[in-house]
Amino acid sequence: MQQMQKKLIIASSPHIRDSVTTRRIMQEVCLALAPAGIAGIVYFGVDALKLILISVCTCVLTEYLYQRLMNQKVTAGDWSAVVTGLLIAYNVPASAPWWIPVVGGVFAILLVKQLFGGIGSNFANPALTARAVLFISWGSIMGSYPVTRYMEDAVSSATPLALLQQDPSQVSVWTLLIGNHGGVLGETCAIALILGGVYLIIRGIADWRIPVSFICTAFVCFLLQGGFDLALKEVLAGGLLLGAFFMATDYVTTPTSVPGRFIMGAGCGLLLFLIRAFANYPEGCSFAILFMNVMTPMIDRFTMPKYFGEVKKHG
Amino acid sequence: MFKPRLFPGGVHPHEGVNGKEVNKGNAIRELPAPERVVIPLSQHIGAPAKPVVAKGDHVLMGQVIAEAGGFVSAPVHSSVSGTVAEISTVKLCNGNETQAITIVNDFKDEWVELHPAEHPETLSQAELQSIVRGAGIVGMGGATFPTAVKLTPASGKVIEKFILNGAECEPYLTADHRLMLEKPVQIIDGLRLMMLSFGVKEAVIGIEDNKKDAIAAMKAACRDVEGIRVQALPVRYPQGGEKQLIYAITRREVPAGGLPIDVGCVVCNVGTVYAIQQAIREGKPLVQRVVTAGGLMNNPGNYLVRVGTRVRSLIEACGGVKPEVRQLVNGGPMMGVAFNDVDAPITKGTSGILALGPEAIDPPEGPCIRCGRCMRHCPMKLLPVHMDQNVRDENYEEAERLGIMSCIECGACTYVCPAKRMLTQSFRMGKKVIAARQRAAKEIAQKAQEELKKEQEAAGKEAK
Amino acid sequence: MSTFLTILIGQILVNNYVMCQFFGICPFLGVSKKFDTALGMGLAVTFVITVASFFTWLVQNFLLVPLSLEYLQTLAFILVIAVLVQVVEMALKKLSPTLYQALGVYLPLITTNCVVLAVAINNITDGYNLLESTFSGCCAALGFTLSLLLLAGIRERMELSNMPKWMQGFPGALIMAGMMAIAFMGFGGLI
Amino acid sequence: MADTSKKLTFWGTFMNGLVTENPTFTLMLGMCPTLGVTTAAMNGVSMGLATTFVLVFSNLFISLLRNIIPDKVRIPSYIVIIASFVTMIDLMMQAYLPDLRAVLGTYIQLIVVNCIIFARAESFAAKNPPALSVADGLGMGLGFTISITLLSMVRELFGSGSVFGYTVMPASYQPMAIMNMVPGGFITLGLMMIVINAIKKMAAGRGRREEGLA
Repeated sequence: MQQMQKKLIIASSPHIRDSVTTRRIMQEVCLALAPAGIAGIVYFGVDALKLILISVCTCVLTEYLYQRLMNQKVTAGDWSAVVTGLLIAYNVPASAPWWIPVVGGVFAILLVKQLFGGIGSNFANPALTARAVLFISWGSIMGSYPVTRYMEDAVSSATPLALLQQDPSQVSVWTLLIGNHGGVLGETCAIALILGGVYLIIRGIADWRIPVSFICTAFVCFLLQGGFDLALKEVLAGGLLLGAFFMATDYVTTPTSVPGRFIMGAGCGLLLFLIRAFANYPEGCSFAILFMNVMTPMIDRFTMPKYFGEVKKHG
Repeated sequence: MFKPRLFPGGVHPHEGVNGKEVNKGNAIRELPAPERVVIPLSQHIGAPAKPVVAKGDHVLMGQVIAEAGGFVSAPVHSSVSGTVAEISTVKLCNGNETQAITIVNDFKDEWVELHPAEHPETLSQAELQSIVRGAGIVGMGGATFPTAVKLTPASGKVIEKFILNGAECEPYLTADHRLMLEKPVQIIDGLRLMMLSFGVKEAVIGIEDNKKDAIAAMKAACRDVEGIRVQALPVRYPQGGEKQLIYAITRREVPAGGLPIDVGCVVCNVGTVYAIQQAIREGKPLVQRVVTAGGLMNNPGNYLVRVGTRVRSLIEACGGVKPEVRQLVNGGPMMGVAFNDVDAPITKGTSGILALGPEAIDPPEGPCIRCGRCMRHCPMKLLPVHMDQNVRDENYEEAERLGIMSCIECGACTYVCPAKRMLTQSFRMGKKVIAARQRAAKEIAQKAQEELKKEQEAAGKEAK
Repeated sequence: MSTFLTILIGQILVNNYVMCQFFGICPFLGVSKKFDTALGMGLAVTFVITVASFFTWLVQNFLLVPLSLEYLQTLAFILVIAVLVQVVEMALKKLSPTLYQALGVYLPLITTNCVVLAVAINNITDGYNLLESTFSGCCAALGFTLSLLLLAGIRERMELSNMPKWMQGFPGALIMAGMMAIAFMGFGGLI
Repeated sequence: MADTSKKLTFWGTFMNGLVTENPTFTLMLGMCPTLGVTTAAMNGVSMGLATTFVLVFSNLFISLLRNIIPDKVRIPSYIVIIASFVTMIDLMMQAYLPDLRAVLGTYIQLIVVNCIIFARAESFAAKNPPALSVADGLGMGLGFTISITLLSMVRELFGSGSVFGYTVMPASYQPMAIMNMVPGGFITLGLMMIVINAIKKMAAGRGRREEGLA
C-alpha cells in the first residue's frame, strides 16, 4: 500500500473524461469529406487527386513551419489543417494550376488561422476565406469548370447554376445527384455530400440546426422565386450542400447558442439566395457563409441564453 | 401520468471501470469495527463541533463526544465504545485539516442509553428538528449540510413538498441504490414521519430508471402510504443535483443564488432520511454509513462503515487495490476529491472511495475549438466557453455576469470537452476569487457604515 | 419605392462606406475596441449624418447653386458639418443629459469623420432630391454603424483568444477588416 | 509644456514627422486616403504630395494666426483655412492634372477631413512658430507620402505585377486582383504594420544594447 500511495496523483475533479478529442472530431470530418473527394477524383481524374494532395500538404506544412518558426507547440497533427486543405481543394476546379491551392492553403492557414492564434481563435473559416480570395483574384481560373470524364457533350460544361437561373429544365435532378456536371471538384456529387453530412450529424459532430435551417431557408426562397423544380435543383447544385454541411458547421466560426445557430443557418440561406439570384457572382455560398461568420460574434452576443434560475434584473 | 422532464444538458458518463457497473449487485456488508477510530470534529458544513470528552475518558457507542459549535453545525458521536486516546489534528480526505478524537475500541459495542421518540407520529416540527440535530445528521449525499438547518425553513417560507434523492449523485457510486433495495420500508417510514411532523402532503422519490429493482422496491414500500410516489427519472448526470432534481420533478427553477425552499421544496438524500428514521424510531445517532468502495479494487463492494474508520481498513476489506491505480477519490469520479493519504478517516459525508486508473491523469489541454459541447451539456445552462475565457483573462466581472456563481461544479463540461480543457477547475478558481472579492467589498461597506454611525453618534453628542 | 430600396441595400451592403469604399477608417479602427463604445459612436454618427445630409443638400441647392459658388462646396459643407456637430452637442447637453453622457465624447470626433463629408458630397453627385439625400445619409450611417459593430464584436472576441502579441491592436484590426471586406464583396452587383 | 523643455530644431521636427511619429505607421492617422488611393504607386505619390502641400500651408497659416484666432472659434477657423487650401489644390488639379484628379476622386476633397492635418494644426501649429510648423508639415507630409507610396508599391506589385506602371513580374505572373480591391488594402497595410513594428522593435533592442555597452 505504501508503494501505491507514492504513485497517487492529486488533481481537481472531474477525474474522468469523455473519449472525444479535437483530433478525433477532425478525423471524422475528414472521413465524412471522403465520399465527395472520391466522386471528384472519379469525375475529374488524376488532376483532382493532384490538387487535393497539394492542398492538404500545403496546409499541414504551413501550419507546421509557422509553429516551429514561432516556437509554438506544434499542433499540425490535430488534423484540422487537413480538413482545411480538403475543403480548399474541393472548392477549386480540377483544371486549376498547381499554385492555386498553394496560395489558398498558405493564405488560409497563415493569415486566417495562425495570425489570429491558431485553431479555435480564427473568426472566419479559413477554407472559405481562401476560396473567396482565390475567386476574387483569379476569377477566370476559378470560374472555368472542366467537363467531367463521363459527359457526352462538352457544350453543357457551363455550371448548372448559370443554366438554372435561365431555365431550370435544362438540368436534371439525377445529374445533380450523381454529380455528372461541371463545377469545382468537390461540390458536384450531391449524394456523396449528403452522405457525409448525414454521417457528421448522426455522429454528433455537426449540429443539424445549421445545415437544416440553411437548406430550408434557401429552398423556400427559391420556391418563392421560381417554383419547386428550381428550388430543388438550386439546393442540389453548386456549393450549397458542401457549404451547409461542412463549412457553415465549422465550430469555431459559428454561434455557440442554439437560437444563434438557427439564425446562422437562416442567414446563410437568405444571403445565398440573394447573391445567386441578383448579384455578380454566380455562386454565393462562400460569401454568404463568410458574412455570417463575420456576424457570429454579434449573434452570439444577442442570443446569449438565460442560465438556469437566472433572475432578470430590473432597471 | 406525469412525465418527468429532463433538466437541460447533462452527460451520461460510463458507470464504472471500463464502462461496467460493478457494484450494483453487491449487498451492503458490515465492515468490522477497527481497533481505533479517528472521528473528525468537522464533518459538516459550518462551525466545527466542540469536544466534550478528554483524553482517557471512557465513551460508549453513540455517546456525544463533541457538541455542535453553532447553529449551522452538528454534534459528533462516538462510533465505538472504548477509551479516548487523544485529541489531535488530522488531515481529511478532502484535504482540510481538522481536530479529531481518536478512540481505542474495546470491541464491546456498548450503546449509550437510547431514547426513541415516544410518539413518533405526532412529533411537532421543533421536536423533529431537535431529534435530527441531536443525532448529528448531515446531508449524506456528500454535501454534508446539517439537516436540522435544512429542516428549519426561514420565516415566511413553507415546505410544500419533500423530494427524496434516490438518483445517486454520481456514476460509480451505488450506496444509495443498495440502501433503497435493502431498507425501503425504513426510508418510507422516515419520510412519512417527516411529512406528518411538517404537515407536508406530498413527497416524491426520484430514482434514475437504470435502477429498476430499486424503483420496484420503493414502490412496493410506499404502496399503502398516501402522498408519496416514486418517480422514475432518465439516466443523466447530474440528476442527483438538487436543482436538477427539483426541475425534473416539479419543473420549477430554483432562482440563482436561492435555495430549494424558495420553490417550496426540500430535497433529502435517501441515506439522510434513513438516518432520520433511525434517530426517531431507535434513538440512534449517526455513527455509521454506507460507503461504496469502487473502481479498481480487487473486491469492490458496498460497506456499512463506522464513522472514523480509516480508508486503509476499507481498502484492506476490499482485498487491496489493483496495481494500475493512480488516484484515490473521496466521493464520485465527477465531483469527488482526490487524496493520497490512506490513513484519512471516513466521515459522515463519504459516499464512496474510488480507486481510479491512468484515466484519471489529466490529458494535456488543447485550445478551445468552440464546439459548444460544454454549453449543451451544462445542467445549469451556463456558457462554460465564455466563462472560462473570461476567468483566464482575469475578467471576473464579466464571468460573474455570465452566471459563474451558479456553477455547481458538476464537471459535465470538463467531461465532454474535446480539447480537454479544465473548465470546472477554472470556474472553481474564478468562484473563489469572486467570493473573496465580494467578502472584501462587504467588509469595506460594513466598515464605512460603522464609521458613519460613529460620526453620527459623535455629532449627536455634540449637538446635545 | 424602388429607389429607396436600392439606396437602402446599396448604402448598407453593396457600397458600404467603410467596407467597400474606404471612408471613415479612422473612427472605424479607433472606436471599435469595445462593443458598447462602438454602438455609441454609431448612433452619434447616424444622427449627425442624417441631419447633415439634410442641411448640406439645402445649402447646395439654395445657396451654392443660385450663387454659382459650387467650387466652394468642400468649404461650405465642412463648415455646415462643423457647426452642426457643435449645435448637436449643445442641444444634447441641454435637452437630454443622459444621451449627451452616452454620446457626448464621440461628437467632436465626428467632424473629422470623412464618411459625413463623403456622404454629403456623394448625395449631390448622385443627384438625389432632398428626401432621398436624407434617407441615403441615414442608410450610409447605418452601414457605417453595422461595420463598426461587426468589427467591435470580432475584436472583443479576439481579445479573449490567444492572438499573438504583435497582432494585437491595429495590425489585427486591419486584417480583420480585410476579411470583413471580403465578405462584403459578395454583395457586388446586388443592385 | 513638454515642447519647450527640449529645444526644437527645424531638422529635428522634420525627422520626427518623417520617422519617429510617422503618421501612418505610428499615429494611425489619415487612414482613408492611405487605403483608398493606394492601388498604384503613382496615385500614392500624388496623393501624398497633395496632402503635404495642404499640410505645409495650413500649418504655416495657422501658426501665423495662432495668436489672433480666439480660442472659442479655433476649430471652425482651422477648418476654413484647411478647406481653402484643399479647394485650391482641387481646382489646380482639375485644371492641370484632370486624369489624376479623376482617379483620386473624392479623396482630394476629403483631404479636408484628413485627421493628420487637423491633428497637426491643433497639436503643433497652434503652439509653435511658423518655421517649425512648416518643418513639421513637411516632415509629416513626406512621412505620409513615403508610407503610402510604400503601401501602394506593394499593392501594385502583386495586384498588377508592376511598379510605377513598369511591369516587373514575369509574364507568367497572374495578377492577384484582390490586392487592388478593398480587402487587399486592409490586409496589406495590416501585414506591413506587423513588419514595421518588428523592425522598430529590433532597432529599439539594438539601441538598448548599444547604450548598455556604452
